[in-house]
Amino acid sequence: MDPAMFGLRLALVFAVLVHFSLLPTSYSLSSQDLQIVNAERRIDLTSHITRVILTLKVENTGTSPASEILLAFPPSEVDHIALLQAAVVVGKKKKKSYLPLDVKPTEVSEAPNETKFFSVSLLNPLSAGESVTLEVPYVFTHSLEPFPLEISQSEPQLVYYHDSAIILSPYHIKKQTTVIKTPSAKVESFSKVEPTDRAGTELKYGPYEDRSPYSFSPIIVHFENNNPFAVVEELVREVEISHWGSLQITEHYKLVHAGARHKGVFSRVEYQSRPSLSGVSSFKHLIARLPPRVHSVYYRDDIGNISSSHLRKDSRKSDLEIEPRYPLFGGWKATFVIGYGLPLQDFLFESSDGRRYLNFSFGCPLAETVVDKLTIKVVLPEGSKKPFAVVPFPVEQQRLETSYSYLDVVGRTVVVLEKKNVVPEHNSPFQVYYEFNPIFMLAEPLIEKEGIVKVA
Amino acid sequence: MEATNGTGKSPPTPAAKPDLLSTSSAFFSDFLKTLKLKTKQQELLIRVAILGLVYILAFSTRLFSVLRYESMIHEFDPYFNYRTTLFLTEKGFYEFWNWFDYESWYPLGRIVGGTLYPGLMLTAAVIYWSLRFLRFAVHIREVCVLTAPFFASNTTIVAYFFGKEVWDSGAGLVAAALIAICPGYISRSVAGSYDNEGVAIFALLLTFYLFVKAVNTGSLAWALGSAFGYFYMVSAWGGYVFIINLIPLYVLVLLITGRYSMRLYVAYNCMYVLGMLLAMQIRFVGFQHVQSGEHMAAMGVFFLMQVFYFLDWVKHLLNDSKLFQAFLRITVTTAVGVGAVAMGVGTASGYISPWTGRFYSLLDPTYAKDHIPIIASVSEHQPTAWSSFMFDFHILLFLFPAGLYFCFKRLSDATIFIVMYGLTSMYFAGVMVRLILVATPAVCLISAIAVSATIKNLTLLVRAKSKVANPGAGKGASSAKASSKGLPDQSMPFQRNGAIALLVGAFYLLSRYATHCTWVTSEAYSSPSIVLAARGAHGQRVIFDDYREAYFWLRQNTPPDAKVMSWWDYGYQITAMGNRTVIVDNNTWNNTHIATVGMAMSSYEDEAYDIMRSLDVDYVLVVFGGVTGYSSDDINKFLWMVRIGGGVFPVIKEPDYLVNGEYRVDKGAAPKMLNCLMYKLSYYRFGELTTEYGKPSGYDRARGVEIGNKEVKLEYLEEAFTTSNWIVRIYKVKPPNNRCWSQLCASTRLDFGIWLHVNVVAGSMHSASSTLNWVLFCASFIITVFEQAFIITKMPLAFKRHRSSSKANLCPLRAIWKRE
Amino acid sequence: MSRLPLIFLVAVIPFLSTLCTSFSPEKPSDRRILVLLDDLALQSSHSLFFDSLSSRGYALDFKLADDPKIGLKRYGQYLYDGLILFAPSADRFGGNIDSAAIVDFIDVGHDLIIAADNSASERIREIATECGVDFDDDQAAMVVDHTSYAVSDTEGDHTLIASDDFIQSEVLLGSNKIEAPVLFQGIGHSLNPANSLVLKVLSASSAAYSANPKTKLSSPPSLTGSAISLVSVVQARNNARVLISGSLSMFSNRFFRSEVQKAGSSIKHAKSGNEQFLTELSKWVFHERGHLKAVNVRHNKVGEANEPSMYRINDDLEYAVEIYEWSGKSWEPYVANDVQVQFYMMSPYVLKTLSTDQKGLYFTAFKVPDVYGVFQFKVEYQQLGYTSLSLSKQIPVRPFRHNEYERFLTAAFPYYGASFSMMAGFFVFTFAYLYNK
Amino acid sequence: MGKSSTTKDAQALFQSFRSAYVATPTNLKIIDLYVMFAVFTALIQVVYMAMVGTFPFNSFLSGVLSCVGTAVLAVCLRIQVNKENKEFKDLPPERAFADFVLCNLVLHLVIMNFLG
Repeated sequence: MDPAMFGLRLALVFAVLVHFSLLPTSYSLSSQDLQIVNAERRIDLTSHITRVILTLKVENTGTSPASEILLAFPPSEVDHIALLQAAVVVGKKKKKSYLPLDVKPTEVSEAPNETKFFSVSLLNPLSAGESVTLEVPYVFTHSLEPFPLEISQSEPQLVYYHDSAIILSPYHIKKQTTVIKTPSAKVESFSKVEPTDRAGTELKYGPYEDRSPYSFSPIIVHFENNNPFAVVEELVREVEISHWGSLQITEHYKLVHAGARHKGVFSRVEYQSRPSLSGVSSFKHLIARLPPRVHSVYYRDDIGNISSSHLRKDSRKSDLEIEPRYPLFGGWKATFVIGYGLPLQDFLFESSDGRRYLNFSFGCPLAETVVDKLTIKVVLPEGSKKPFAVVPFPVEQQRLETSYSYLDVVGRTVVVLEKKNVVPEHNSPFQVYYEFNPIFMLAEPLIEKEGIVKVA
Repeated sequence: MEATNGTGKSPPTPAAKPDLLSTSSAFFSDFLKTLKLKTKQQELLIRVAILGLVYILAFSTRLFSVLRYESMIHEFDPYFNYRTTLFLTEKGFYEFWNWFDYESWYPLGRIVGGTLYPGLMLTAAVIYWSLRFLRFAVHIREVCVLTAPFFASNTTIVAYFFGKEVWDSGAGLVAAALIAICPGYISRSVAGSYDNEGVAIFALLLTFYLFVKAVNTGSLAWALGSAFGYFYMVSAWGGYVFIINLIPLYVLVLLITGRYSMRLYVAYNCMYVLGMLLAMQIRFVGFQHVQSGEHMAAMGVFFLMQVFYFLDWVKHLLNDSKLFQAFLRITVTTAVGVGAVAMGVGTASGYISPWTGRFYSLLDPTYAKDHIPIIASVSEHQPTAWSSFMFDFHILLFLFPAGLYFCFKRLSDATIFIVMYGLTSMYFAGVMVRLILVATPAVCLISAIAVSATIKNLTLLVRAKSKVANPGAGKGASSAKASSKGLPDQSMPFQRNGAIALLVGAFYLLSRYATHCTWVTSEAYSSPSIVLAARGAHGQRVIFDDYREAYFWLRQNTPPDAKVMSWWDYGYQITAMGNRTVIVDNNTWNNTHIATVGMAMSSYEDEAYDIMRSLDVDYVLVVFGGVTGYSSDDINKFLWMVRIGGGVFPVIKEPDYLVNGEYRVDKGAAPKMLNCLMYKLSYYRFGELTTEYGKPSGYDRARGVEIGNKEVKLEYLEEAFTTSNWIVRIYKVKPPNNRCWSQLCASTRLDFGIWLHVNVVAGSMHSASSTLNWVLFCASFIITVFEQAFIITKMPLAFKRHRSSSKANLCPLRAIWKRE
Repeated sequence: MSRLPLIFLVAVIPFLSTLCTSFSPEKPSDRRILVLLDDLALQSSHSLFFDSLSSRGYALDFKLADDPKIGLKRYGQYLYDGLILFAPSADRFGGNIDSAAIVDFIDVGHDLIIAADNSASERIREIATECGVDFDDDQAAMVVDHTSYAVSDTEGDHTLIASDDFIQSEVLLGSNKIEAPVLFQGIGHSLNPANSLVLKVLSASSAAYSANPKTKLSSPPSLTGSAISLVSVVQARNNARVLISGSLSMFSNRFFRSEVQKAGSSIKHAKSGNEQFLTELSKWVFHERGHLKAVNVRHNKVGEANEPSMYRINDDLEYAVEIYEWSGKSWEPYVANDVQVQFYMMSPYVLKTLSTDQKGLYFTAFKVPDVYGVFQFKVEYQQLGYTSLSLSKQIPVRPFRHNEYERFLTAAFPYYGASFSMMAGFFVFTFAYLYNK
Repeated sequence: MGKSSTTKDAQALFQSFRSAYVATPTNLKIIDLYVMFAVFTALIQVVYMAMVGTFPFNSFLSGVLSCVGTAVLAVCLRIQVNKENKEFKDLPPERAFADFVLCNLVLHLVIMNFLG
């Protein structure tokens, strides 16, 4: 078994998935004569993850058919984009359906102020005069900036949201509106770009008519957001496959409250006596959504078991409610480990070509958390060959390692996947294929015996 | 006869545990029926089987704490041991050997490598590495947790051989069974109490066994073995001093009683010389074998032996008494003269440091009280209460004298040794509670002798067919009589029934013992004082995990170089779990430093502030039980801070904190008490809290009073964190006032500089080699030997509280129980 | 591309955060200053002083003291770097400003100029007290001086004082000497003796006293002689600077312009010293002068480049630090010969004066003492008028390792010999014993 | 008088010693020689220490202890192989010697470690 060979394979496989993220195609805009008839943007600021749904009605005013549509983002936003999808809407009101489209970052020559672009390639080119409706959902992380930066225990948490009232686009936009939804009606201030109006928890910018390409008018919304800003700075998930019927998962968390930093004293009296007023932006427990039929769950950290956690199981999912040792205020950290076992047959399958493959969800089980750096290590049973992973979206890095566990001789192959900036939307299944010879299953007991002999 | 032995032996084990009875008897019948073995082999098989069972039992009975709580390290000192072990396994031996730990005793630091007994850590590390080599992916913590039980099991094996050596294999088996579950031993060897004693007792017994073996056989090999045993003991525990004094004493006694023999000469000299040499390889012990007074006895006896042998030889050479007399006259006079001179010079020039405080405090319990404050607080609990003897030994306490009687009846070098071991260790156990541990093996062995002898005789009686007294019978009868009063002798039928009755009685007693042990183990000795368990209002089990909550908060949310000031009990835990620098910890080598902290805690806030500034303290941690009724908190320990502080800084006077001799925190408390730092930190904003229904706000459940000062204002500190049950409270030391530099502060800081400078010098003496250095070493050594920190602080109040808090229905106090 | 009209705005930084950039370690001198006045007339009557400030590039923001909309900070960010309090009589401020807010303003490192006069309100006195100076409690009292008053035809009660008793410090008052005496009319204050951070810049003559000039002097005045300070400055630990003057009018154009003749002296100066005095002082207060910074502190073993995590006793080490002074525009090397470093563990074990290369670099080398423990490199540099530098860097010092003690001492050779001979003897003996049969 | 008597005794003693000692078997004599050598070396070192002081204390200790240890072990051997000692009849001299060698090895290894 030659790791280099694995490496090659992996590279090949991932090339398929990742190539676009690696080699962006570059071309000029001038050939395009598209315009956006109607654009509607709904920005949801209720949690600390910003979710945007952009609906575009694009019309080809030019002569040549267009097969790609460009989406533009200011450079400051681009690095915060965790996920960007696109779908074309077919059918009318009643039987509306979405066909997913392929999105990839592109370079555009003479783009002003180094605007970043993504190009959506349509299923079938948009011929002259036709129009199509796109729906582009995307997710920002770390786009809410706490202000003031430091708050005391009794203060609520205020945050800024920066954006442009006018959708940044390389095309002429005839009509557009932007709706911003805040968690509560408590909005300190928001910049006005007439027409602007505010109703309850909704801010409406627009409609604006006939804005030329690259129009941009910055806005700031300053509002109260006390939702837990739970950010996992680093998450390492170890999935260990044992063909003796169980899947052992170990997750190492580095959790931090990424909201406004806690300032001054922490008073337990206040915190206990008036929970509604003090420490509103702090959080003391999180929910981890674990697969059903989970067993032998544990929750501990470097100094031992953490006794405060509850597991609720039903047929579809099991909710693990974990409480860090102390409530997390702005800037406070907590590291811990969650481990659990799962029945193997739910996740390990045999593909048509006789290969085994693991089918497991990618993202972080904690609800509404951002993971800055996610590392998944799939520890394959000893003696498994030719592993490769299939992930539905680009991942930064993938490599192979070897780890030793109970009674190993040659060690186990580990498929390592790394991804930055992961949001709950990434909780979709990924697969790891490998070849395995059942004879190896006997290895361990043999060694076991041998080991006993050695010990005795 | 052997077979009867077998039968004789198997019963006592039920003492160990009911299930053991059934299994062992099952074994027995099996072997009798199925495989046709010669009685000897049967007997051997049974013995091995029983031993195996005892081995397992000894291990499993110590796992209560793991089942009740989790596999975690207990108490205070074990955390230091755990931390060092971790360091050892990560950084390797040499790093460990030279480890200079600057996270404790800020700013003095501590040469860990040179101030600990590495035996325990090395043992654990070796186990760990070997498991790793076999690809068992265990965590070092598990190894540490299970080290003590593992060695307890080994101890039982040693006990068996020892008993066999001293008396017979039967006694050995009983001894093994007894020691496997004896509370006195379990108290220090439950899973998780990862402390030196865990392995030390094993080493102690091993050394003794090998020495006795050497004396009996007179072979160098066994003596060498015991030397190694001694080496291991020295590397593991300060209690080795007991060995190095007991063995010479034993030799001396033999000499006096005219039982001197060549075997003894060989055994002792070889053991002493090699043992001493090996022991000197332990940095912490170093040259003490030739310098500290505690080891002089051994050396003296060594020379005495030489003289004795020489005389003997000469006598043997010239078998003319007159000449020999003359020779004697000359040699003795010269020898005495030389010896005296040597001694004088030695002490004068300070090579032989005078006997150190703890040693006195052993001989004369009141010594420490008057002399060394820190020991004073340690040995505050001088004579052991009978209750705790009863608690730890149960029936062994009554079997012990009987055993002695048997020993005296059959005197031999071995029995003499065990007798002396028993008596001396009992005496020490009486002086210091913790030494019950040392006494336990002896007590078990001697009681085992009693048990096996009695039962043997009784069984003999029972099996005696006719009046024809077989050789054993006479002895049996008499001993039976001896062991069991009111047995109508000679009249056969009565005797027989009586014997049966007595047998039953004996088994009953032993089973009582077994149940008692199990109860004690599960109830008293299996709670890690880190996690506290209490009975909630509806009787359900409530867990207070506040310690770890606080330590983990420190670890995560304070700057890595933050210095934490707390009373020294928590030093080891803060460094191990909180991973932060502490001012003082449970290794109490520097009294001045501790006194400084004690002073800070017991002075007014502004004075305390200056001290804290001079020590660069960033956080102050106090333990407070007022909300939960957890009684061993800092307020209850506070008087000790005052005393120890006052011991060095006369500014602090105990009477200022008492109201006509009474210690109280309510309205009637002394004004200084109500405004000292400790009080303020413990009760800050506690006045606003209602702890019990029907009680006024600010009602302290640990002391059962309403606190005296509810408007606590803090000027120089601010609350940084308080755990969910308020057990641990952490305060941040504020930076000095921005717009005012008070001259006052400056000046006081200055003279604190001086105060502390003194003790820096003291500390630095550690490194410089000088006589003071040795005295210091001894001091630190003394303390670390029998100290085990918290005893100091918990004693009297904790005891009082124990009752009061049972009202507050909390069982964590068992943890304190254990210490008493 | 160029043909299509390009209305592209860069994503602007929010307006608030522009306001929030308080004084940066890079450019210590303040930029935005809030001026609180009793009435806006002062703006013109004291225009000379204000103009000198704005000409030096300060953005002055004039507000009435009781303007309800004023505020020092918003959302925890300070809107101003400096505050000039020319509102002696204001007994309450508008907006969220109160004395506590102003004290906090100082405590986060911002600067303050307070001018009081005989109508000084409680607030003003309170703030002054917080800064360690106490104005005369007697509301009506003024500083009266019958010897060194300013000769004038209008006023006869000798409350207009011409003082030239300056503090001797170029850092505070600039290099060129102030010739003309400074005119002062207002209340005096005394310094809190416990506070060593406050300095008397302009003090009254020994004949001065503080009392109500209108009434007859009944009881001996509480403040007399040179104990009276007319103008004082405070430099807080965090180097926030405060100027406290008992007279608002000394900032006024009238005093700036007026000619002055000190009683008893024949010289008649065409122009009072006020302008120079106050301008220079304001330069100091707003960190145009005397602001030091210490950068890249480093230490290492002699002969090694990088900084060790721990030293061993008796190591030789080098310590270096760079110190620069802010000239108002740029950082200039600071040159002095009295910068000292301590190697400190509860008391200094080593105390050395750093030698400098005149280019801002200060360095020295010394031997670690024969004591292990956690030491600190401490530089505590306090110079009159300069910002105080206090750097401390923690470094543990360990004892020898087991293999660092010297081996094979000649003194011990006999012992070696003995033990080796023993081993030799052992072998010899073995042979002899086995083969003698 | 007393003095003279003591000297006389001493001489007498010495004589009888000589006479008695001749009888001892050679292997014991070898051992005695060995012991003498060890003790003598030890004494020299003590004297030296008295002169130059105890500075390398560990070296001094190891030096002296190696001698003492050797001597003691030799004496032990002597006891064990001595035919006249009834206690050790059941202990074969080969075994005794093996033990002796073992102990010496340990001794010298430790000394080696302790010397530096």
